[in-house]
Amino acid sequence: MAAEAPPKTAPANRIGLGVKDYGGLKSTLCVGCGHDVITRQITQALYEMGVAPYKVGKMSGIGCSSKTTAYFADRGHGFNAVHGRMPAVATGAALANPQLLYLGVSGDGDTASIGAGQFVHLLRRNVPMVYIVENNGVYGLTKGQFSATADLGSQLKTGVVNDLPAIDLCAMAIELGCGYVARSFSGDMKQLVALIKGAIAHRGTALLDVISPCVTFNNHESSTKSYKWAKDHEEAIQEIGFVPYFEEIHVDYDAGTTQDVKLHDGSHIRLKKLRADYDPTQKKMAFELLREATEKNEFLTGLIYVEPEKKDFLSLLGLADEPIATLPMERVRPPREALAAMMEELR
Amino acid sequence: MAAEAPPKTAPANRIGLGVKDYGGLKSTLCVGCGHDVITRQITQALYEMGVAPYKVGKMSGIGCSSKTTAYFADRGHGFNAVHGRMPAVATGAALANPQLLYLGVSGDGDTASIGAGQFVHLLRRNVPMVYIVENNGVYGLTKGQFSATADLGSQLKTGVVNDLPAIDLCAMAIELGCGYVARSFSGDMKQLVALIKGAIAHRGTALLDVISPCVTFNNHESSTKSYKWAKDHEEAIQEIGFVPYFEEIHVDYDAGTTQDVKLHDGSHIRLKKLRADYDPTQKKMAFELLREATEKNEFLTGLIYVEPEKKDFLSLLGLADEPIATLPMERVRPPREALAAMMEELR
Amino acid sequence: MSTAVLEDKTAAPSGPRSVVNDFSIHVATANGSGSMSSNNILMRSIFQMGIPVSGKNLFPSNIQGLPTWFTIRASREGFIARRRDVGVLICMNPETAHEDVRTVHPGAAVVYEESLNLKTLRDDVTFYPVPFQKLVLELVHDGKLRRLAINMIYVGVAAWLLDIDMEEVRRAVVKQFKGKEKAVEINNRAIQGGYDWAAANLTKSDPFRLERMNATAGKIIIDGNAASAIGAVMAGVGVVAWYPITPSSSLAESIIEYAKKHRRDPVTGNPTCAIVQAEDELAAVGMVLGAGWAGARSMTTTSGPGISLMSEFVGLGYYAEVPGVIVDVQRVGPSTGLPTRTMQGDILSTYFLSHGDTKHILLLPGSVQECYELTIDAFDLAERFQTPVFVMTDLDLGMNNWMADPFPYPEKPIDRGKVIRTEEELKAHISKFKEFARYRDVDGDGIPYRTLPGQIDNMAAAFFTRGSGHTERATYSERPEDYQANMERLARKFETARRHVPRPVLDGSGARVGVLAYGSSDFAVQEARYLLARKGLRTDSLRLRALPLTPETFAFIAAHDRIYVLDQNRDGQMHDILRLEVPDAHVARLRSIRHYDGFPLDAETVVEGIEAGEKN
Amino acid sequence: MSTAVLEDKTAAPSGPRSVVNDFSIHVATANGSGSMSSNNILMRSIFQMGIPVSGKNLFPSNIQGLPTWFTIRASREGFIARRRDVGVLICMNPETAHEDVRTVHPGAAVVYEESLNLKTLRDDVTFYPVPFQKLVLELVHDGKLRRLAINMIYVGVAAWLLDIDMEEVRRAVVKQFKGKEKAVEINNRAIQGGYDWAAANLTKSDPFRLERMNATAGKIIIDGNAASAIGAVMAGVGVVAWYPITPSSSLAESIIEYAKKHRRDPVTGNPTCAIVQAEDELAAVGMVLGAGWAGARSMTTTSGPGISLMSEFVGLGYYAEVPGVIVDVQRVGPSTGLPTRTMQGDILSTYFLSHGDTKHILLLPGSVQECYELTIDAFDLAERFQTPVFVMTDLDLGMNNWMADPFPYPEKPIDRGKVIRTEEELKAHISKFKEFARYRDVDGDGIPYRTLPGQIDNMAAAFFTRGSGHTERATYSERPEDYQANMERLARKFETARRHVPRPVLDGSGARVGVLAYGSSDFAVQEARYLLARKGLRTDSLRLRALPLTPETFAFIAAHDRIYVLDQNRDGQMHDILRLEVPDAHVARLRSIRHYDGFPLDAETVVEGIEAGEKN
Ligand SMILES: Cc1ncc(C[n+]2csc(CCOP(=O)(O)OP(=O)(O)O)c2C)c(N)n1
Ligand SMILES: Cc1ncc(C[n+]2csc(CCOP(=O)(O)OP(=O)(O)O)c2C)c(N)n1
Ligand code: SF4
Ligand code: SF4
Ligand SMILES: [Mg+2]
Ligand SMILES: [Mg+2]
Repeated sequence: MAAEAPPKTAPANRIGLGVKDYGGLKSTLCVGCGHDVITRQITQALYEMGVAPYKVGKMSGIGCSSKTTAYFADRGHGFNAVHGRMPAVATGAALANPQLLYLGVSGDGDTASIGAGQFVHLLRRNVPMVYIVENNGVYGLTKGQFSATADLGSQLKTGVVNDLPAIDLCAMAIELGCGYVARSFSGDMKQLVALIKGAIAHRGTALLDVISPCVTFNNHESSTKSYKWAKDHEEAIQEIGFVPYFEEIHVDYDAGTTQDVKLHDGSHIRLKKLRADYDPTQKKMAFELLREATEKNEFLTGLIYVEPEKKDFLSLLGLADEPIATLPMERVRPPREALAAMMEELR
Repeated sequence: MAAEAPPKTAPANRIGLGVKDYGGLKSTLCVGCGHDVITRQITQALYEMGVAPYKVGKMSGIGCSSKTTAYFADRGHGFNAVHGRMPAVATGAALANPQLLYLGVSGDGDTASIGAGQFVHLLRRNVPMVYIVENNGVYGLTKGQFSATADLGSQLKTGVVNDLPAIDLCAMAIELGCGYVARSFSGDMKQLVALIKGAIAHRGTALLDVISPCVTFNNHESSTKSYKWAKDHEEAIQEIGFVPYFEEIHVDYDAGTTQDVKLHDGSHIRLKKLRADYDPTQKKMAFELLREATEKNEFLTGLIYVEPEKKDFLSLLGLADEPIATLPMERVRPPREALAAMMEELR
Repeated sequence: MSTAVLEDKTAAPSGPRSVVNDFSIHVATANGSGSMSSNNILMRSIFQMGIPVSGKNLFPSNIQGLPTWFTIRASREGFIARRRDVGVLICMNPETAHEDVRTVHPGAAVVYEESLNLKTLRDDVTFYPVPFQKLVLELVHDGKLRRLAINMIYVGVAAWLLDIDMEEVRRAVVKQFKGKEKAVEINNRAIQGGYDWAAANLTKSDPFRLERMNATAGKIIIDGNAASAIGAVMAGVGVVAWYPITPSSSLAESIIEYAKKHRRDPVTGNPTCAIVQAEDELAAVGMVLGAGWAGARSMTTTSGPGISLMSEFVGLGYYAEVPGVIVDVQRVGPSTGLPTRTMQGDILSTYFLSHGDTKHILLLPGSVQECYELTIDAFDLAERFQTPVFVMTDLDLGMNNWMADPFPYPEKPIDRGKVIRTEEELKAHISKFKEFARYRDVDGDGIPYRTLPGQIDNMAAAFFTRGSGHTERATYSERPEDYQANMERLARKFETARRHVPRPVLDGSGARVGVLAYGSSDFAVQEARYLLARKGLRTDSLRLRALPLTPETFAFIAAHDRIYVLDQNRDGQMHDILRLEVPDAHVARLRSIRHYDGFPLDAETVVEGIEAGEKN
Repeated sequence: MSTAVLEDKTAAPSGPRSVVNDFSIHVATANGSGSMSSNNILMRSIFQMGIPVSGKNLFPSNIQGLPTWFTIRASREGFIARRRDVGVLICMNPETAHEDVRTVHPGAAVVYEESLNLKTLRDDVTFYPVPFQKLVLELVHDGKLRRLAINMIYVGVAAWLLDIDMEEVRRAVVKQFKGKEKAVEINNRAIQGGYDWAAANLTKSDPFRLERMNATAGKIIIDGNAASAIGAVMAGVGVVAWYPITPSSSLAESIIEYAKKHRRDPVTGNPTCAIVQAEDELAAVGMVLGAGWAGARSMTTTSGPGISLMSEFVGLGYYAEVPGVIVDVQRVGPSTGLPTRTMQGDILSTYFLSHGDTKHILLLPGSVQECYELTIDAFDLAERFQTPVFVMTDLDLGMNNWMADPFPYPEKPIDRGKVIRTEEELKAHISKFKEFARYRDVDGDGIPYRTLPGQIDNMAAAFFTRGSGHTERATYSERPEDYQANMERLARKFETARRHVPRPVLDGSGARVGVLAYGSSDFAVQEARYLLARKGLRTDSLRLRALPLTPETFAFIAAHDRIYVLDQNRDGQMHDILRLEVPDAHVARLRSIRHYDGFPLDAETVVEGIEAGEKN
């Protein structure tokens, strides 16, 4: 079951499963940890999208956040990699079997500190996966040291002040060509579920940078990653609706105030603009938005950039959808003539 | 002596040294390698700035480019680190002795591929050093495979096409808060010397992304990092003049067309605008410029972003300028009373 | 005393006969429930009564809610290793209560929250049900404080049950809360409440009691990480680059604390130690080498996974001859393993760390005092031998509480090794040796001289540091003679180290059987030897304090028929290293005893291992 | 024959007595001068004459301009190891000409560019000055082509000097330039020009000649990296992740070439092998494990520095039990070392790679054919034992040209190990063993069963892969019993591997002296045994092909009084591993012979080492 058992009454989804069927082990995180809230939204999104749980590949690194892949979809296989190296493991898995939905959960330390290098190259390759960063600005599991996403000037309980600028994972992702970049807050469940569903519908790396307060080490007054701070400062740039491909679309929206984006699997994401004419398909606007947000120290959430048509790594490699992992010997071992030909060349 | 001995006639600089005194061993690179040209510009810049050669700390990683630190300023110590890890070594050295000028030379593979993680964190910390990337889009020393700065669609001699987007080191640097970001071309000696001098005058990380053709593996027709391509496409955004702090300033320039930037050591960099009202002190413009250049596949060179006042890592740590490395025992070993006090607390 | 209690196991239930100052108290709680302060207060109170104690925290790799155990051992004889049998069990965690009670030894006393109803579980232990939940409601009015205060109540109950002097308890409370009035008052009330309730409602019927003695006067209580930190601070470390990892994080964090206070320049008031949290372990060790090259005393702290990540850089340090100190607070591997359990699992892979022919100097502290002393030595050795030096501690030493004498002030002046610092020194060197060649063995000990960047304005002083092949003059070379000569010199340098690393500690009286151990195994080994002696088996012991092995070790092996080598790992890693280096004729004398379940080594395991070996 | 020439060393200068098909040709040029094609043509011509040959390229770690040597050995007896003494020296590089001539053995023939004026250097060799510069101007009109063509001229000169059949030379040229008309024509002209000039102007006065024989019919010439690549392709590798590093890059690049042609799905035409250039070695091995976990046959190729960087991930593979193949084409370490020189320097550190208790399966190819075969085996073993398996080759094997019989088609079907692939298999497993527990040893061989992600829609099939402590059911655990039981199973699994890894190759006839070698040392060892035999010392030999050691090896050691262990490293790494594992009683029989100057091992070194050992 998920950290908190979802309502038993939940109806069956399109493949006849209830939300419970997407649950996992009981969480061992601190009571109130933002990560557990995100786990529930992931569970909900998988359920609503009707993903076959056994087709989910749950990837993570090391950290409290990385533990959470054990807390949902326990009909799917999971892989806790080593610290900061989830991207490589996920890439290898995707090459071996493109048919799984790779859902990665990492932390800000796991991604932005030790993992920065692999993060950069995962994005550059556009490996098909959902990549959720549960961002609390600290290393939870090692008891609260600052991570590379800690905001300039924010303070630890101990009074230590962070004097280095935060790495903006969304800005980095866009710079590196990521085709689905969103920021959210574990407290904003409605938005988060919609964004995760959109990420599942996208083909290529979908990055979600989700502020997820660490109640034990970074939820105090002087923190800029606390529930209070996030609640007080969150400003959604859109109201996000999601229409999955398997539901017919109602075209009852005002194109002036709402933007409709068709995603790779045919689903649509509906963005009711809260910021006058912000268009997440415009890279220029996205960069601008993030830069200003940093300068003004704003906490903006929503779908920041989307490029649904971008080719993913597997298509660039010309790989088929049939998994290499399970091809029988006859299809992978060249015939005698082939070896003979190779030998002939060497005579 | 430097790769090609500079004219014996060169006059003495302000500390009475000739350009020869800034030379190094004979280069073992391929004849015509762009890196050797850059070596000469570095030599020239050190000479013109009148840097004491023995105060230069020459840092590098592994690669043809990284070898070049042996080819200049051989009165200074040099450190070839392991592949991709120059930033950490330079950071440690800077902490131990802030009084050296750390001049780092790396390659695009060394920096953007294996080194991406350390590069990110060096920039984030703003470690005081000159960081020159000799960017040829390939791994020269391992015989010409693509690096992560190879342009989308560019081709190897073998016909292999690069289908991944190039990492824009300048854009990354600005995103990560670097206070001196420039792009140049080994063929544009005048501009390059001026930019290196500016980098020496800057306090903090100064990044120079210098296109430096690999004549052996990446100088063919279909290459986008060849001499020909670079020559044909280079478009300088400014004409760059440099007035060192030790020469009095002539104020005879037109503020409309020329921008004067005062650097940390009191030197001035004079930017004669070739792009109507491009202002490198405006982050917004810098991002915009680079994004457009990528989209339009333009090759723009010059000082792209500068923020002279930015605090460097050592001042953030509150370190003094006196090297920790050479403090005598009396100043680093606490007295008996100190140990006694520590013990008392533990009783 | 120990054996008596070992006997108890069979004689259940134990009668009124009393066991004084020689048993352990086992407190079962949940992680993050704040029981740490209560346990410290309990331990300190006993310590202040003059009774030798040790405290071990058995905690999970999570932050809150999972089971945690804290064991306080009181030992009249001064044995502070873990012991298997529990005298007094305090059950505060419903999740584990049943198993805790089931696994406790016969004759034990069990204090528990009465609502748990454990009485029925067995009849060979003494039960003391206590209504902690009820009591805390009465004693603490502020609801928010109750979760913590409830743990103070068991301190009071234990105090009554074991005759702990309440005066000492109150002193311990003040120390624990650094005199914070309100905290002191609230917690004292809770403790007193527990004490009074127990006095009024319980009847003592177990044998365990504590009596004042005088064996702890002047001693300190400290964990090994703090001790190493003090060592580093006293050694004059100049650059610390680290990346957080259990169980080493508290070492770096202690340095931060101590450096703030004690590492300001007496002349300028500036910090004389730069401390950086790196982005990962590759960066941390890279910074250490950069700083060492530039002339600073530099160090990093890590654990197994970090050691693996540092492997490439360590090879550079070995081959380019750059000093640096790496403290490995070992935890259970392989891979992520058990981050909060202890093991000596990195010995072999660290000794040979990195590709190519490499061997490294390892220091092996066996106590908190040695965590302090050998950390200081590590800096001297790193600069003397111009190479990375490893200090191999473990979670048991590093994170648990140990009693020790106050650390002595380092009388030996800092040794910065063969560094040519000035123009004059350079001239002198050149006139003596014709020239300065960075990698030439002019002294015959394999150790060359070095200069530091930016110190001497003289062409002859400059050289190039690289991990690729080089000549004596530090110029690039692929010549076979140059390569081989340099590698042979490095081997010679390592031989020189045998004469400079800390000597082993011997306890010999000409027995035929030797016990060879290292690191945190020593406490259990010494207790085991005591127990074996009482059973009539005399043993000598040698405790290694460093690799490479020194002559004393070969002599010890030559002098004994059978040598039992204690390893806290599966593969007998130190046993293997000995096997590689002892003379052929002595190989058969080595016998390996391995303990590797993640718990600290205990005397019984050693006794059983040696007795089994002696049987055949 | 060999010994004859060994004698030559003393009998200088050698008279008219001729040395046929048993000498080596040493060509000194500059890197990047395009001499590679000339040298290949020279070697192939001799090969086509039916004479056993081998070609070794001694090149610098740079791209252009530094000295390079290419040695072609012709050996009637079929010995293809490096030999120290040079028969014919061709001096094309002014930079090294003097030293090249100085170091050549007495009696040698020296061809050189006449303007270099080497004649005066010594009088115990035969000089053949040739006006290469002049000739190239006459022979090649296109200036751009001259730099390369000049190297063809020495092919012609050598052809005349050594009686090489010009027909064969012309065939070799066609093969070299894949029939490209223009190139073939130009180069033939240059070669013929050199030949004609020599015929007209030189008089043969050295003993070295080549005569047609019939020992190479049907054979191929290939380097070990290409051989491993073919092995991988034939093994059905599905995912290759690599990072360029000398001397391993050409292995991955050969896979790319071969896969393009031979790894398209016969059914769909799609590629059945995904090849990715990773950003570094940590990523490369991470991708390998990810792919192995997902069920693909995956591999990476690297050298020493990469192995060090992979260390943490390899520990994860060992402990979480994920298959993957890692080929280490060893070069000279430590650190960057000598990237273009050969060594067996990573054996010990790879055997114990990563922190904690770990031991790995290492395969040790001793020829290009075994590079092919053992690479195939590596995939079977990796999946059978669910662990990273290393193929340890070296630069000499990997990048040099070796003669071999065509590789046999792999008759053994692919072994994918204990994988439960379908709902049915799962049901069967459960009915047989009650449940599917990922890490339970149900067969008693220490090897558990696994399922693959996304294959079976059944709760019972799913499990969690992690590097932290786990139960048999793959759930998280910190319990000491769980940890210890799992580690003991892993040790058991490793014992099982002893019975499945490739067996050593024995050549025994009951001699008292044994020679134990592995990898590229074999050629020199076999030649040395031949030489020793002619000097009256009979030896048996065993060539290891894998670690862990198998029973045959222990038997071999038991059957010989003295065993000489050949290591191409400073520390005698394989000798040490043997010392750890052989019975106590046999330890004293092991003697270590080490060669570690970066050059391939030669027979004389082995002879000298054994003779020295036998003296005392
Ligand atoms: C190589 C390595 N270094 C260090 C550690 C220790 N470690 C475990 S989790 C962690 C950081 C976790 O921070 P984050 O990714 O932000 O996750 P959070 O706990 O905050 O959710 C660290 C440093 C490790 N497991 N492996
Ligand atoms: C850990 C490690 N991996 C791989 C290598 C092999 N290697 C040496 S240089 C190099 C790339 C050099 O490319 P770049 O940095 O662009 O320098 P360039 O030669 O192009 O100037 C590589 C992969 C190495 N030395 N170390
Ligand atoms: S420590 Fe912080 S991040 Fe970790 S579980 Fe607790 S609240 Fe969550
Ligand atoms: S290979 Fe390329 S980068 Fe290297 S030296 Fe030659 S030209 Fe320069
Ligand atoms: Mg975090
Ligand atoms: Mg490059």
